[in-house]
Amino acid sequence: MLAVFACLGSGIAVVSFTNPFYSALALIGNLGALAVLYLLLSAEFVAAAQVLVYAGAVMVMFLFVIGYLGGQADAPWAGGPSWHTIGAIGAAASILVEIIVVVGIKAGGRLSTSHEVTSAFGSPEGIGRLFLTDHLLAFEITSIVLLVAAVGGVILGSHSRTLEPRQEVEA
Amino acid sequence: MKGPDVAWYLAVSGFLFGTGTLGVLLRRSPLIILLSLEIMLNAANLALIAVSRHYGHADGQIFALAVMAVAASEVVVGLGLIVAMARRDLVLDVDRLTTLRG
Amino acid sequence: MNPWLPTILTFLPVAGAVVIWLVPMRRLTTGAFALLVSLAEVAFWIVAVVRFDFGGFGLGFEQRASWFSDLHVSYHVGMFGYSLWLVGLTVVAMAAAVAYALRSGRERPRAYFGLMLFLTGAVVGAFVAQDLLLFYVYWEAMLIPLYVLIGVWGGAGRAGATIKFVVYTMAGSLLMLASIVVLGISQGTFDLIDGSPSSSTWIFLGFAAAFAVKAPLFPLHGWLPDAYREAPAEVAGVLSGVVSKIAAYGFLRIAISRFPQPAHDLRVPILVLAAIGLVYGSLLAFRSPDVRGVIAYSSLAQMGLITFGLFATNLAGFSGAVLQMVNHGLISVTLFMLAGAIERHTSTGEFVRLGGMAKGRPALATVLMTIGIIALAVPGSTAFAGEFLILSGVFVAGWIWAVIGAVAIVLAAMYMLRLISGVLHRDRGTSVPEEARDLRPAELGIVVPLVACLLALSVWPASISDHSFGGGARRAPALGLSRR
Amino acid sequence: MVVASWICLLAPLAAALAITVLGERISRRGAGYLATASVVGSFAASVVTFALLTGQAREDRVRYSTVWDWLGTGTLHFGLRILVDPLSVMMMLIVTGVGALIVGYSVGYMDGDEEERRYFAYMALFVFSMLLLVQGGNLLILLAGWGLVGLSSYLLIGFWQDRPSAIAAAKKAFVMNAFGDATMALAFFLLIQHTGSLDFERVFASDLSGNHWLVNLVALGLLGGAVAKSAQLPLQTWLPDAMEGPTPVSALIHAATMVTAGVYLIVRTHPLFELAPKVQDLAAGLGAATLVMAGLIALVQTDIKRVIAYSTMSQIGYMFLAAGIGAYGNGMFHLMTHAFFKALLFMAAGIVIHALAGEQDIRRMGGLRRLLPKTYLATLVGALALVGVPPFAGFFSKDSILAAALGRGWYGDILWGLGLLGTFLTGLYTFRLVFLVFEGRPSAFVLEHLTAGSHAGGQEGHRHELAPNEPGDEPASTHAHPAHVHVGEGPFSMTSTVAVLALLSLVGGFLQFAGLWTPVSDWLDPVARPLVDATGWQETASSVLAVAFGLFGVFIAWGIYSRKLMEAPSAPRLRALLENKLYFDRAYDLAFYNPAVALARGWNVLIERPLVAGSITGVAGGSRRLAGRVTAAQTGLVRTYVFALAASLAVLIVVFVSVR
Amino acid sequence: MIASIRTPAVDWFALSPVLALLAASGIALLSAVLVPARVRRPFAAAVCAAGFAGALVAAALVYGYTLHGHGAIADAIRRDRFAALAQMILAGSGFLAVGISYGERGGKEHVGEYYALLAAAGGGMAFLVSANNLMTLFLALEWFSICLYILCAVEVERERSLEAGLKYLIVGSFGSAFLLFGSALVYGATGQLAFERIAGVVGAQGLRHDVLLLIGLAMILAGLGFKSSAAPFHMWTPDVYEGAPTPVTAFMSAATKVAALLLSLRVLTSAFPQEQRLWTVAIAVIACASLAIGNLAALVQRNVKRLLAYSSVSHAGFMLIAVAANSALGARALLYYLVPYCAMSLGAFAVVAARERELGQAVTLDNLAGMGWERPFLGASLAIFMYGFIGFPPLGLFIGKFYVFSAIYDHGWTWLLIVGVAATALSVYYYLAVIRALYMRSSPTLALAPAGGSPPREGLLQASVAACVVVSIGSLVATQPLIDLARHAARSLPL
Repeated sequence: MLAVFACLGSGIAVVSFTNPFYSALALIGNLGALAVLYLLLSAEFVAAAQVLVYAGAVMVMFLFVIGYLGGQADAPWAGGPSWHTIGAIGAAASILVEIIVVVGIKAGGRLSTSHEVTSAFGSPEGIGRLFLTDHLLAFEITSIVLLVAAVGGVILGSHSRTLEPRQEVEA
Repeated sequence: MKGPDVAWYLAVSGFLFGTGTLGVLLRRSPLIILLSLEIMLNAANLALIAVSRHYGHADGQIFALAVMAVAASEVVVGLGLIVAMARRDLVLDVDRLTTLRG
Repeated sequence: MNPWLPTILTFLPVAGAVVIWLVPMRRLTTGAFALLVSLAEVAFWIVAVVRFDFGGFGLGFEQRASWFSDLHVSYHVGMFGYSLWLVGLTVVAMAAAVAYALRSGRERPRAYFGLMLFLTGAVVGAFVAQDLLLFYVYWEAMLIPLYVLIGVWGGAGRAGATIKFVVYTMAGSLLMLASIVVLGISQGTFDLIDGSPSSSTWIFLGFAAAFAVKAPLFPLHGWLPDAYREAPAEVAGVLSGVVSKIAAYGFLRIAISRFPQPAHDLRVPILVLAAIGLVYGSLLAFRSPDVRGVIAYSSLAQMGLITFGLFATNLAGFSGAVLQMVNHGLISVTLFMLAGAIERHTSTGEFVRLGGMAKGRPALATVLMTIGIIALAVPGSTAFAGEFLILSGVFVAGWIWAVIGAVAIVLAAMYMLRLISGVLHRDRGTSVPEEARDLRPAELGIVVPLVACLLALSVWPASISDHSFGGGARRAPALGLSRR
Repeated sequence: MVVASWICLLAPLAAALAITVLGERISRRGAGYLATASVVGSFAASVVTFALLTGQAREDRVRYSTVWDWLGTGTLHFGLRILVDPLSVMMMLIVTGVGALIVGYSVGYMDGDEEERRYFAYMALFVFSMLLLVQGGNLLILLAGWGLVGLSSYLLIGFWQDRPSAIAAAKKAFVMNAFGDATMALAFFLLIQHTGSLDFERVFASDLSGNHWLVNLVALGLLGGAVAKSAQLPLQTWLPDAMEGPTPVSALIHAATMVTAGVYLIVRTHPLFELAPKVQDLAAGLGAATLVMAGLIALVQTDIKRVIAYSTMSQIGYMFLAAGIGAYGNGMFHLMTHAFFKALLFMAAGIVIHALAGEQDIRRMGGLRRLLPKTYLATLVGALALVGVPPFAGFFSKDSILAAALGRGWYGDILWGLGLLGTFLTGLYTFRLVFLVFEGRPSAFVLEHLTAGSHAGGQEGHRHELAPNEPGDEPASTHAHPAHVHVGEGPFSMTSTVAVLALLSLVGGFLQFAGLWTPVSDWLDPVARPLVDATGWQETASSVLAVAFGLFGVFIAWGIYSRKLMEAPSAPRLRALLENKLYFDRAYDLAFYNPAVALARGWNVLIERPLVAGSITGVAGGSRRLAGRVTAAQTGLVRTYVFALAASLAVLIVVFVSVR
Repeated sequence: MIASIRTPAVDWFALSPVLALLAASGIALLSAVLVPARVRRPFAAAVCAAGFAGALVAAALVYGYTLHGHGAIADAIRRDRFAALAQMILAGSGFLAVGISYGERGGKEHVGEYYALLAAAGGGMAFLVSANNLMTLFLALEWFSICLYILCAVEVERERSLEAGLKYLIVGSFGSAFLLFGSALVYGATGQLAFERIAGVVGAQGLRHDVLLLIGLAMILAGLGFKSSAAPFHMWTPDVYEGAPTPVTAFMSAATKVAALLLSLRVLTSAFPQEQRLWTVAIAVIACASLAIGNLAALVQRNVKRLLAYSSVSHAGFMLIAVAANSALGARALLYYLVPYCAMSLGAFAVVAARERELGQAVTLDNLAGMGWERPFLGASLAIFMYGFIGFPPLGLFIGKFYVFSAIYDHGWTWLLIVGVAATALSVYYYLAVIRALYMRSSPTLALAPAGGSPPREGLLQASVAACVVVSIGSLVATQPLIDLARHAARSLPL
């Protein structure tokens, strides 16, 4: 229960902080809370990955970029056109309500009784086995996606050598 | 197993997803928007894992792991873009990104 | 060779166009080549006339090949008697138009002549197509060259005129496309010969709308004045003389023959529109301030008349309509070319600045006068013959239509005489140069054959009226819409 | 025989085409000769035809000749065919005979005009058209000829193209005739619908008598055409204006031949008219009314040609009367004699006009008797024939018509009375003209032209500067004639043809003397058997009274215009009424032309521009405005895009869940 | 333990198109490091082109040797003719895109990476069309999306490129997140990820009205609609198309549509056949919206790329009509439609790219003036493409539209047919405006100095354009063979 509230609270915090640094920290909290939930759902391996990969590596990168950008990164709250905001909130709220209500309705029904699971469920071996059998391809694709993203990071983040000459032209 | 029903996890996940949505909708800093997107993906992950637990097969967990990787990739690209923009001395405010419009 | 004739007639000019576009040629060579191709078209058409069996009821020169089988669409071509005449009108008029363009030295000749030839092929194709989709292909393909021809080589207001023309026509055509789809899918074939008559009013209306816009019928002629005014003279001639006939042909070939019941049910409204168009066009022609305006609105009136003939839905009406299509085609082309010549000599087409051109220009005067009096359907002329048949046909449908037609004949006399007098008679207009320059031999060489065609038809209009729907000389012919 | 009549038909056409095609390669004079030769040739061919036809038995005198189907489809066929029968041969003779004379006259009259070739081409075309009309072997070919004479008439009236009045007159003539063509065409449609043919023999043989509506309408339609062509009430207004054409044209077309085509039509289609007696009566009544009205208007006209034109109208009224009461032979006979004397009058008038440099106003003339003696004589002969003074031609033909009218009951009696009134008016206006022009002292104007030096007279004859702004000044000649000097009464070609016509007017009437010998009626009997036959006393009474009335008119004219014994009554209202031709022109303008123009303008302003053209721009503008709205939503803000996505998804979910 | 793991039989043949592209991508990536800068561009481009060509050949072979579709590699993908044909179209588009890209001057720094990403994106799409469960679907989608995000922003020195990239990234990830959440809900409702099994469970357990499933379906629809740039999920399209480097736009406009639309068809028909009463209507409405909004917005555009972007929205509408028909005929229509559409879209953007390089600035209707006469071939090609987009014969899209209309009429929705027809009529105006700009305006003075001197003749680009012209006209002539291909492909779907 606590984890749930931590999760929700930190989620809201992420969205509402003006300083992205705090937001990022809140997200780490959120991820941690989620990891707890995953554990509760017998997904040990995922929980571990969540903490290590996500909360660790990815968020570090985030923090690093935020630090790199410094003051530029500040994000004051002042909204755009007001009707947009209201409309947006309305729409999002309606989706939310929809989903929550629906899920609530369902709660007493089909999803109430879960299957029993073996100890292998959610364990590293189990996951590993699946990754090499049923979801071999997913595994491979994931790696491709990561690779592509890395390339993108290189392209976008690298110092552009054409930048200077072009500025001269413009000047 | 003990603990709350899977349905409750789905509700939490829905709420979290909505929070992320609101973040994307309302915030102007691309960084925060990226963070909100992460929340949305994580909400989906939570749902996947909860369902996976419910049905007792680990497909959902695998899916969640893959999503994690994808999310990381998106973050990389997004951050790369943000850095590139920052280097071009562009204001980091999506509301100012309106040269393309109409 | 016989079954290949429609295909040759369709694709010879297209091939010519491709050659012109791809092979670099000099200005004169280009034009000469285009003219050669058009004349070859005429020659092939003559061959077709010689070989055509006018006594038969069915489709001549039939050729068929599957195009895509799952929807039963095929490349199916052939000609009926009336298609043959309309193809003849097309090739003759296009040859004249090409010659005229050559004479007036259009800019960017390769583009121009290529498009003209392409247009020829498309129009001929529409007349010989015996498959709904194929017909639509040609029907639409026509618009491509027309848009550019008017838009590039037209007058000052061409931009608006072309957009209006194409958008308007397209709106109609697309309704036809919808109708084609509906008809073809529901019948299981798109073939014009295989398909059976349909009684759906809505599909009929889709077709009718397309044809009514293109013809045009009142009140769908919004594109007409501008397009006819702004287009280059010969293109305007082709537009009103030839292209509009495809619409009339469509009424006959598709709207009436495939939808006998709706055509009959909706006859009165359509005749009313045609009647309004007839009187309306005549009156507006009568008050039009410039030469092209008169010709343009008179085309509206003439198309109303032709529609009369078609929706008389009897043989006299059909035959008269076919005859009148050819007549009006030739007349229109000639008139527009003469209007172009006048505009070139005087740089205006407005009556207030024209006049007195008969003096010292006997050739112009004679030709304009001849064509004018044929146009106003003086009894004895082929136009009279056509109108007579049309009205005698529509008379059976209701005397009132014939009366309106008769009134319109009087109005036609009024506006054509106004045109003739406005250009030729009275004192010399302010824009008419003092030095009288008559039509040059080259110009005469273009116009005189057209006039000669009309005169020849005046001597023997039955050559068309009695050879359009098969059945030989004295037998009662059917509409000739079925397979041989 | 058939061949001869084809030659007769085609010779003028060939001449017309040759002159057109040759253009400047033929000399002007050559064109004139060619045209004349062709018409003379036609005349010869007609004579041959006539001779051959007389050789046939009476019943065998109808021959058709078809070359090919001119127009046809299905079971409907209209051959390009000609008909040779007594009626058509008679008309051929008149047309080609008088035509030859007039075309020959034109050679002198038009000499020196710049556009002589065109003139002769038109003239030849006219003769062809007229022959096509009278020879046409079915109603459609007849209509073709009918239209073509209208066309030639249009061309010739508007021959002087730079004169707006001429052009206007030409257009008016054409349009009114087109109206007639239209009514005829409608009648033909009825016939086609009910008989399936337009061939004379099949139409006449069909039994239409049961259908009164049908026959009445058909006859009315035909009558409409006839009335328009022959300038009878109510379509008479174009004829006076048609005098804008050269005088020989007026003589040939608007006096001798074309305008009488209406009579020919009625006679030709009399079987149809006989089925519709009411329409026949109407025709006769219209004729009678026209003859009186035209006579009245002629009294106040001051233009020499217009006076004769109204007289023509009036005389055709007699012919209509005859045709309407069924006295076909008498009508045709009058048609023939009228062709002689009216052509004569016009051509004599032409000489006068020619001599006076194009002056046509009779008030400026006078005393020409001594200056143009031969012309005076010719005019006198024509005038006497016109009035119907024995033994001149008009006497024989006109009086028999009046006599025949008496055979038609009370209606005929009224017509008879009107006809008599007409003879009085004829005498009056004819001799008003004669006296004003020829008697009295030569006016200064005349003297200037004819006596100041006859050496210069002819030459001046075509100079324009003397009366530059006269509206009606004739041979238009802005162009001075270089070589040919017409002294006084003109060249041989003119005087000789006038002489021939004068002779014909003098003796032509003896061809038939009602009651004594009737070769014309007999000749026509196989094709047009008269419905009435005047008795002897009717003939006598009519003749005596008609001559008396006519002479009374002459006497009055003599009193007023020659001896000035009395004043012309000055009834200004009546005068204005007559001078304005009973306001027909204005009424037609008000009733047809102005509404048409107003309608056209109104439609242009109210429908064409706002609705038909405006609808396109309206739709275009509307689309663009809508497009503006759509693109306004494309703000460039990521927020908007995301919002749109989320919102539409919300809608989708709501719909899915609620519909399920 | 390890020994007991039986890796599934990998059907390398089925994967061969993807593998060809991945290999090309890898080699191109390596070239960025290993190949000297001078020849890097030709080398990378050649490798990339070879990859696409190889993929084309491989896909054709797969098509030829696969008579009956079946799952492969633990049912993660499906090996069938549908996928193979889609891969052929994709590979062809990619091949032409390489030709268009070759002369691009921006992003010189990263030619190797550029072509690597291009090939990778192509691979992702090729993979996507064969996806057989929600996970592979999502992953493949992200795979090529991420490639495209980067490609859009590849001209890092150009602000608009970055803006486009970021917008695409944000909106795209947002859309993906919905897709993902939708997938999770569907998974939640059925416990299955594979398409047929989802259908099977829904059928077996009577879940037709299950709320969770429906919400999931709606979210998946939105995600797919987003990728196909169908209104109202299209709003990123004009901005991204305008901002991205033109060759990338060309590739995106063609290939993304192929992948997204064909995948939509596959998912909807094989995973949600029971819900067709809902999704056909939804797709129809989305199609209408796309037609209306795309065409209307295009009316007032001056920037040609933007105009073409809206045009692509409207064409997405047309193709969605075919999807909405939910029939074999509709599938055929869609497959056929894509061929000329891709050719024309690529060709049109190629001409725009050429003009852009010539002028050194964005192409608008105004500075297109006179191009038809100055550059006869390119001008005429662009004119042909514009006519083709309207649906004029003799261009293949005419038959495409005809098929689409036939399909929807056959389905019984005449109203949608009317909408399509009306939309076409509306579109005439702006397509013709392009032609008008090309030919009917005198280029006032081409005062716009060609950037960096007169541009070199671009043989490759011209060849690509020529190929596009040939395909777009040839597809009309070769209707029967193409339709045959499409028919066999469509048989792989449960229609």
